[in-house]
Amino acid sequence: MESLNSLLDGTLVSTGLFYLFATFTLVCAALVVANPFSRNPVTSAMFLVLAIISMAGLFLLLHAFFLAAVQILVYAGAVIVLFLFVIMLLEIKEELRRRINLFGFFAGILSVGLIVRLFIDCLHQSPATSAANPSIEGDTAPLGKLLFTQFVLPFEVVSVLLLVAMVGVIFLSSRDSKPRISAPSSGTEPGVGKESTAVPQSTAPTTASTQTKH
Amino acid sequence: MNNISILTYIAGIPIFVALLLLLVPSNYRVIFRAVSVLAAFVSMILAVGMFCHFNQAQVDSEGFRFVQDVPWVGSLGISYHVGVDGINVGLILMGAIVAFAATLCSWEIKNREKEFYILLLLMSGGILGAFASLDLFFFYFLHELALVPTFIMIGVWGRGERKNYATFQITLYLSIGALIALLGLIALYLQSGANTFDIPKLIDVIKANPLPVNVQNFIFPFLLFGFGILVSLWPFHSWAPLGYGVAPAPTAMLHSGVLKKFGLYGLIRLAVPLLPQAMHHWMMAIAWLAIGNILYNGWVAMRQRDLNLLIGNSSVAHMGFIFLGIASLNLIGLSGAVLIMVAHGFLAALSFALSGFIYQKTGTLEISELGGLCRKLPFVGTLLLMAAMAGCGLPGFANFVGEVTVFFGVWSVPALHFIVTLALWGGLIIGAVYMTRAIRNVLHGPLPSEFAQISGSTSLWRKIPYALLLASLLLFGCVPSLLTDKINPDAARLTASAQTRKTGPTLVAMAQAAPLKSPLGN
Amino acid sequence: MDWNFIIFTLVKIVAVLGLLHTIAGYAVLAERKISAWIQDRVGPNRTAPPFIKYVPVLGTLLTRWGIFQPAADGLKFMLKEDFTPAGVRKIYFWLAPAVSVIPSILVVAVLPFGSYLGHQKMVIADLNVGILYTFGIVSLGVYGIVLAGYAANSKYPMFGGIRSSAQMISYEISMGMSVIPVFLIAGSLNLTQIINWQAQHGWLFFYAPLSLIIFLVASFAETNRTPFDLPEAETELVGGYHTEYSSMKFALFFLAEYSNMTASAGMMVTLFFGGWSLPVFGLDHPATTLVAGIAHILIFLVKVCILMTLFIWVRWMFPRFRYDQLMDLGWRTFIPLALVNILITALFLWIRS
Amino acid sequence: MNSSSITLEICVIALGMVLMLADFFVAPDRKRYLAYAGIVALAGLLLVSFSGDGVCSIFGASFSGSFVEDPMALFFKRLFIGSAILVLFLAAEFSDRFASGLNEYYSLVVFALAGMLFAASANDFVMLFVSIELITITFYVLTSFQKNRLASLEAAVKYLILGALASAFMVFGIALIWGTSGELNFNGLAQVSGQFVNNKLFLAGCLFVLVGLGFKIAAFPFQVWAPDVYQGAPTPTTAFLAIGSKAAGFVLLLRVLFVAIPAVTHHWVHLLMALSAITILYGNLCAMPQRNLKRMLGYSSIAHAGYLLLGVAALNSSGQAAVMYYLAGYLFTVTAAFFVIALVLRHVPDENVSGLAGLNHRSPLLATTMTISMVSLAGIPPLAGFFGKFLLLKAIIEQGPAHHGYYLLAFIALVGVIISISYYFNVIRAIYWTRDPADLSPITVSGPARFSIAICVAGIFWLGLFPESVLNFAMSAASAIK
Amino acid sequence: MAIIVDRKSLGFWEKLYLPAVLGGLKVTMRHAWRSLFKGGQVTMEYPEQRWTLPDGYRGAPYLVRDQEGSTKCVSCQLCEFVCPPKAIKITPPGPNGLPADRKNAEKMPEEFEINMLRCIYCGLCQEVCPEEAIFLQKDYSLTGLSRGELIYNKEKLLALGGTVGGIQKWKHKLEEAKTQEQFPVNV
Amino acid sequence: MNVGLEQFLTVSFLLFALGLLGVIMRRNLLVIYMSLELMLNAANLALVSFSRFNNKLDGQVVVFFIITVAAAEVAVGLALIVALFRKRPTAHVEDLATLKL
Repeated sequence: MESLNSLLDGTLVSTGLFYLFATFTLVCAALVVANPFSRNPVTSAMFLVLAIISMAGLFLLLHAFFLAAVQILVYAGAVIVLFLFVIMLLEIKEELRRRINLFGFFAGILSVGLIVRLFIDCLHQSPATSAANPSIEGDTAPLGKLLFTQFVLPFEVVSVLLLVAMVGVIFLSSRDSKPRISAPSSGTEPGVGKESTAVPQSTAPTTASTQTKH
Repeated sequence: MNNISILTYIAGIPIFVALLLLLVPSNYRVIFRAVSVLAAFVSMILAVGMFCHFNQAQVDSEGFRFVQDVPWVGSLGISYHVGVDGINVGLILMGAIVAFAATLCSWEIKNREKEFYILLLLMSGGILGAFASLDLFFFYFLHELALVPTFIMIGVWGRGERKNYATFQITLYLSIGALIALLGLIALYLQSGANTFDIPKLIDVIKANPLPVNVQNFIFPFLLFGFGILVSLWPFHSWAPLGYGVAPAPTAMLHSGVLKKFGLYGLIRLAVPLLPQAMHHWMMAIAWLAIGNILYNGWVAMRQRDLNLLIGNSSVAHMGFIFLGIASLNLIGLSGAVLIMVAHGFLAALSFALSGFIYQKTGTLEISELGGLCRKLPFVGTLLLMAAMAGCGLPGFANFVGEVTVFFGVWSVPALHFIVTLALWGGLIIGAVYMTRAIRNVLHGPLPSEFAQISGSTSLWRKIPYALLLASLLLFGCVPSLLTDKINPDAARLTASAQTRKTGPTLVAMAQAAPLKSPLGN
Repeated sequence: MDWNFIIFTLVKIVAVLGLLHTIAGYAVLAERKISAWIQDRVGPNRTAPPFIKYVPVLGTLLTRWGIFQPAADGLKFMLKEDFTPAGVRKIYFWLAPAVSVIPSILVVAVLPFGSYLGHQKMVIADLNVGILYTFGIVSLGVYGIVLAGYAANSKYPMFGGIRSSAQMISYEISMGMSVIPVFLIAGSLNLTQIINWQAQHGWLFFYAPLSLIIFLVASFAETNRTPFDLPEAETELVGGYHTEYSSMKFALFFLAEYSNMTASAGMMVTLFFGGWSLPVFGLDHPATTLVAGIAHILIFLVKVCILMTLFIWVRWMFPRFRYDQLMDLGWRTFIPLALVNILITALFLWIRS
Repeated sequence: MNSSSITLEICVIALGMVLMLADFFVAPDRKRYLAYAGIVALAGLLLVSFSGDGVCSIFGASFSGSFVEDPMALFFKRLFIGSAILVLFLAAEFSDRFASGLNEYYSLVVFALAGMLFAASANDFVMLFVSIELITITFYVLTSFQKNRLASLEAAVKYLILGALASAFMVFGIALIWGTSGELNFNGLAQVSGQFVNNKLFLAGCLFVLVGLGFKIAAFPFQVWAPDVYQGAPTPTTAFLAIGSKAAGFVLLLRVLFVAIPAVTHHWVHLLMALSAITILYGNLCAMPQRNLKRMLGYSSIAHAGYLLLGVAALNSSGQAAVMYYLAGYLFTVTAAFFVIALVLRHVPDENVSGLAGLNHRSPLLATTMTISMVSLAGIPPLAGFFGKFLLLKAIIEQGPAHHGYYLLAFIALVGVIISISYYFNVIRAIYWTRDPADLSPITVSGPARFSIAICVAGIFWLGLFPESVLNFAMSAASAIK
Repeated sequence: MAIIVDRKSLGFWEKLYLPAVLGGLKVTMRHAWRSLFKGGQVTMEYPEQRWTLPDGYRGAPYLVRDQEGSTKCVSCQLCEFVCPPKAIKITPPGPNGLPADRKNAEKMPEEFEINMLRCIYCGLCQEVCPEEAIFLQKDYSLTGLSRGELIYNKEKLLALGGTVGGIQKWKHKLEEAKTQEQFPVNV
Repeated sequence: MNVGLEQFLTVSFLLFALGLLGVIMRRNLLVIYMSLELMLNAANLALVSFSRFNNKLDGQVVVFFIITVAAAEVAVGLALIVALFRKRPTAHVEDLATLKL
């Protein structure tokens, strides 16, 4: 462990690694967003994996070992696999080259340009807050201690959030075997009960049957 | 002074009864007719009683009688504060009488009567409360309470093809006006720094440390144009004839007779004492706008083919006189303005009631289609003639007194001489022209054949409102001192404070001496 | 620059890689042999280079054991025609086998396969978050299969890919949660320290048997082994994700599967069976001598082999799960079980402290 | 202190779980009664929160300062519980239009409520982020709950994309704020934020956090989701979105702007004013041509967000109190409107304004309710909407002498009100005087629906006529964050 | 009408699956143990050990000769016709072809090929052959290094087939006729 | 040549901008969603680097929360997209036009 750290802190190595990882991250991210060779969502997803992994490398350079692992574990291991799963499940084809929405295009370029501009300003002005000799280690134990003392309430809230997400996903992906309420015979009344706004026959039979299109 | 004031009853009974009527099933038409007439009647009787006992009533430190003051939202300084002085006593009396008359006239309404009566009572209660209120917030609040039913009544029970357009326009105009006024009122409240909505206290505070001139000049336009829109000040008047043209008679009576006076009352009650320098600053502008009212609307009235539109325009024209009176900013002018407000209330109500009656009988208000009604409807014909005379400003009617007083008042301001001349022309000549033309076309001449079957016989019951309104007109026309006695002291106080700060403290004594003179003194 | 460190690390990497591949190759042989025995057969017993029959007894014996079979297999894979079907997505088709092999090899980087040899720790990278690293890398393994399924432009591989992605994500959860009691008890995420703890206090298998069971089952699912070999279910999907592959690419999938098996067996040994330690002959202390060091490595390898035998054994015993049963088992049995396990362990530790 | 200070939240979460697990014990045709069970429980909690026996009345920070209980938190908590109760009533009425998952719906509503309660007390950026995400993610599901309806799903997806974008911005903002100041806690940040007013990195962070919160309240540049989602979502969700979600956005906005970064807020007053003005105008102008009632209310909710921003832009405690009061009034008003929409437009697929035609014949109660609620939304006395707008205007004009832009702002607000009157009265007109209403069959309104409509109407009148108590509460709440 | 049998609900241990799992492991382990140490293997080590083929085993079809060593086949092409996989290809002698090399036969095939890669060992050729000239014999291990090698020509077939009995067909026909006489045809 | 906060922040900013560009310009729902993940990751990177150079661990805890929440969000979001796809087989944002004026 110590030798690994010393390796990471070696100026030349860490600088080189930083530029390697940073370039790789950015290039992969750019290829996620706009790949000149393929508009295939799978390609985007794969480049996203690469970007995430090289970002984990950056995390390592910043001594955030736990987060580097979690980053790979959660993003690469679960999130993007889910993406791939959905892409394959839905057989999403390559994005067609449609007529470019010029307004959207320029608005996009403009807003991104503005934000980049903002960032450049910020960077020029940002004070050297960096500590002289950074010494923290993003290990599991201190992080865990912080998580369960100072941040215990958000932690609990997140657990509720995960529960909610789980319930939601299960609800959304469960197929209803049949609608609970059978729609009134729509053959005679074309306008009624087209969607699931079907009328419960038990509660409001009169209104359903008298409704006609004028 | 926390025993319940009679004013609370006057305004509260209609509102209370309106809420009670909500519980009555809508097919018991007799009950809610009777109950609402009764409520309006009680309210009127109380108002008459209040008027009669005005002189005997106890006066509080600020010069108000029948005062009740209940804190409502302490943190903002809002309280339920009612009371009368000379300025609003006549208005309340007039309002109550017109409300009663309007309720009686509502027999013409045939559908959804329950809702109509409820709205009518709400409206009457709201407007009576607004006049009685001595708290800025309630002043505005109750006015809006009265205003909203107006829109609904016009929208639901109005007549003619332009109903929707008219409803839309009146709603928009009056809401804009009310909101602009609200801005002004809030600004006033905040600028005073008194953290109170109580008008007398506000006046006291501002008297003690007057608002800077630039602040006054900033706030005043809000009040002027806000209230002005409500009063159909030229050029923001276009909603009025249109709205009255389509409105059912009771609504038109209440609105043009009573509710419309709210803006004027607000100017007198608030702008004159609180923003005197701004008043002076804007005096000429107001006067010119008033001339716009008188001349332009008089001219428009001449061109009207619809009786209701004619009456509506003439009512707008009359507002000009009141504005003139206010613009004069002296005792006589203000007294005259208040007098016209009362008088015009009766007159407008009477006119709209009559036109409603005619419409009910003939089914049309096109002047060209009417004619010779005097023979078929002698009672109504007579009354219409009287109303026209009052509208022209003939002596014997309360309008005459008011108009004359206003002219005197305005004449005493040299800068306005030219305007007075114009107004005289407009008011008297143009008014006479269109009134007589209308009378001739409606009442005389050949009777169109389709009206041959009209029966003029009406029960006594139905004649009551017209008679009542006409009687009031005549009463105050013949014995104006009934009102002027009450108005003068308070008007004097108002003008005094205004004059004080217009000219600076050195002239206080002189200004205070002035008010006791009255052109029509008793 | 710590050249010493770099050189030794490189040496270790090479050694471990060689070992891993050997084990993977012979695991195939073992699989065939054991399956043969279980099915009352003999298994591969002929393949041998021509000269071997001239070696007296040993030659026959080695031939009978099939020792040369993996070499022959490997040679066959290399020499076979590498056939690329029409209509595949070429890049992914080429990439997929590599992507599936790389994580399976990377996993072993944090496994302590011995205590000390000389002054060198017998682990390539002694990370404090070792187990997290492992899980992270393991979770990447799914990409190879998914991509293979996607690239082949054929319905059976597609099904295999989809199945595998969902399956592996699902079982990763219970796998991850199953080991939490281990860390609770041992108090570290560092694998070396976990082994040290076990050397002192006894194997964690006795402390957290439920964890072992869950971990074991989950690793069956993670390595796509029967009874969870849905992604390659021969009877339904022909060959699943690798249906369209041939030659060396196909071999790489095999290699990945057996490397994964080896790695997970190694992980289980490390977490539950004391790693290189053995509570006899004083072998439960980090080695100071060369002999002890080698003994530790051997102990580790033996344990791994035993566990791999278990893997193989299970394969030839169980029928394949149905897909809904698989998911049901993962989500509705093992995850709650793992949670209860954590809870009980935590409670127990809390009471004891 | 620590765990007892979140008793209310714990109870709400427990209730959510109970509602969810009740799936096993309740027959499918009786599941809608679960809503009433939830209502009873929430009403109990509301009463407890009023009883002042220490559940919510011990003020102070806990959980290392990340959770703060103060009058403002309490005010919003009551507001949230009240809105959840009304939404549950609405959901019970709406239940026949969900194909499945009734109890999930109820429990998700309750979980969203839990998120809002946490948001009301959030006092550091982590709590802010986490609670806002709890609300948002729950709303993704709630919006898509009619999953057989394309519109519902489409709305949810749009909400999802834009919501995720907003949270990305917010997270980045939090990163920048924390990075420059080193503080996550609002109180801690308050002490140092003054030093960073000229630090662009910090300002960018604040801006990004505002973007995230602006999305929640549907303020101008981040409002694009609102109309679509309001239109597509199931009506109870829309109601909850209009109240709960918006109020949660505002409570966090108030806390961030006035507790955490007051210096920056004062620095940015022009930005806030401009946002408010544009939001008001945009919402109102876009609402005018709408035919779909829910979409119209969506645009109008943008406009109302603009009005509420007036109170924020006023930068004084009366403005903050006005925001709270306005939200309370908005709660009853909007819920009443959505009740009517849910009950009347159940058979009409497009939910157009014209569907209300002849409502006064079909159900005078609903017609009256809709009228009252539209009138209140328009801000006409004596209803809640008026008093709220009154307070907001007052707060704005109060600042007028300091900055004349406020007068312009007030004027724009008035213009907005006037525009809004036109479309609100359009609805009333559709109810009362459409020539030939298509359908005159009477609408039966169930007992609970009557009850809740009565609550809404009573609330509208109560807040319009007797504002004292609520206003005092709001003012004390506002003074708490200073 | 299908009968629906309710599945028996599982007991506690059954639900736990563990006994079943262990039982399965035991069974497999027993087999492994037996085959390893007790010679319980059933595998035949093929080239060394051979299977005793049962009677009636259908191996590869070969042509046979009669006792005189002459070709039985008369090139009637019935087998070619009946062969399901079309593995048989017969070239008749034609007008100028070789005459039959035995009495009572008009011709014999010019060429007779069976593609052993195609043959499915169904035995139809044997059954249909009127001359009893083709037999499925007990030969199963046909190997070769090329496809062509596995197309057996007449010479090879005859060589492999050897001699099977004499000409038995008349005997068989006689038996057939007898059974038909005995068989009451009274339908 | 030493790598400091600025360099990491630059990477993070660029990543954020790239993600935003993707959200705005791409039309495929899933790719948009991936770009959103990029933006979140930019925030993560910023937080981790701040945490390193501020010598405080809080930032890393925040990253932990962000990752968790993002995972939940992705799960819900993908379920939604799948549900939508079942009703209307398209992943193209321009095809989502049921809700219009």
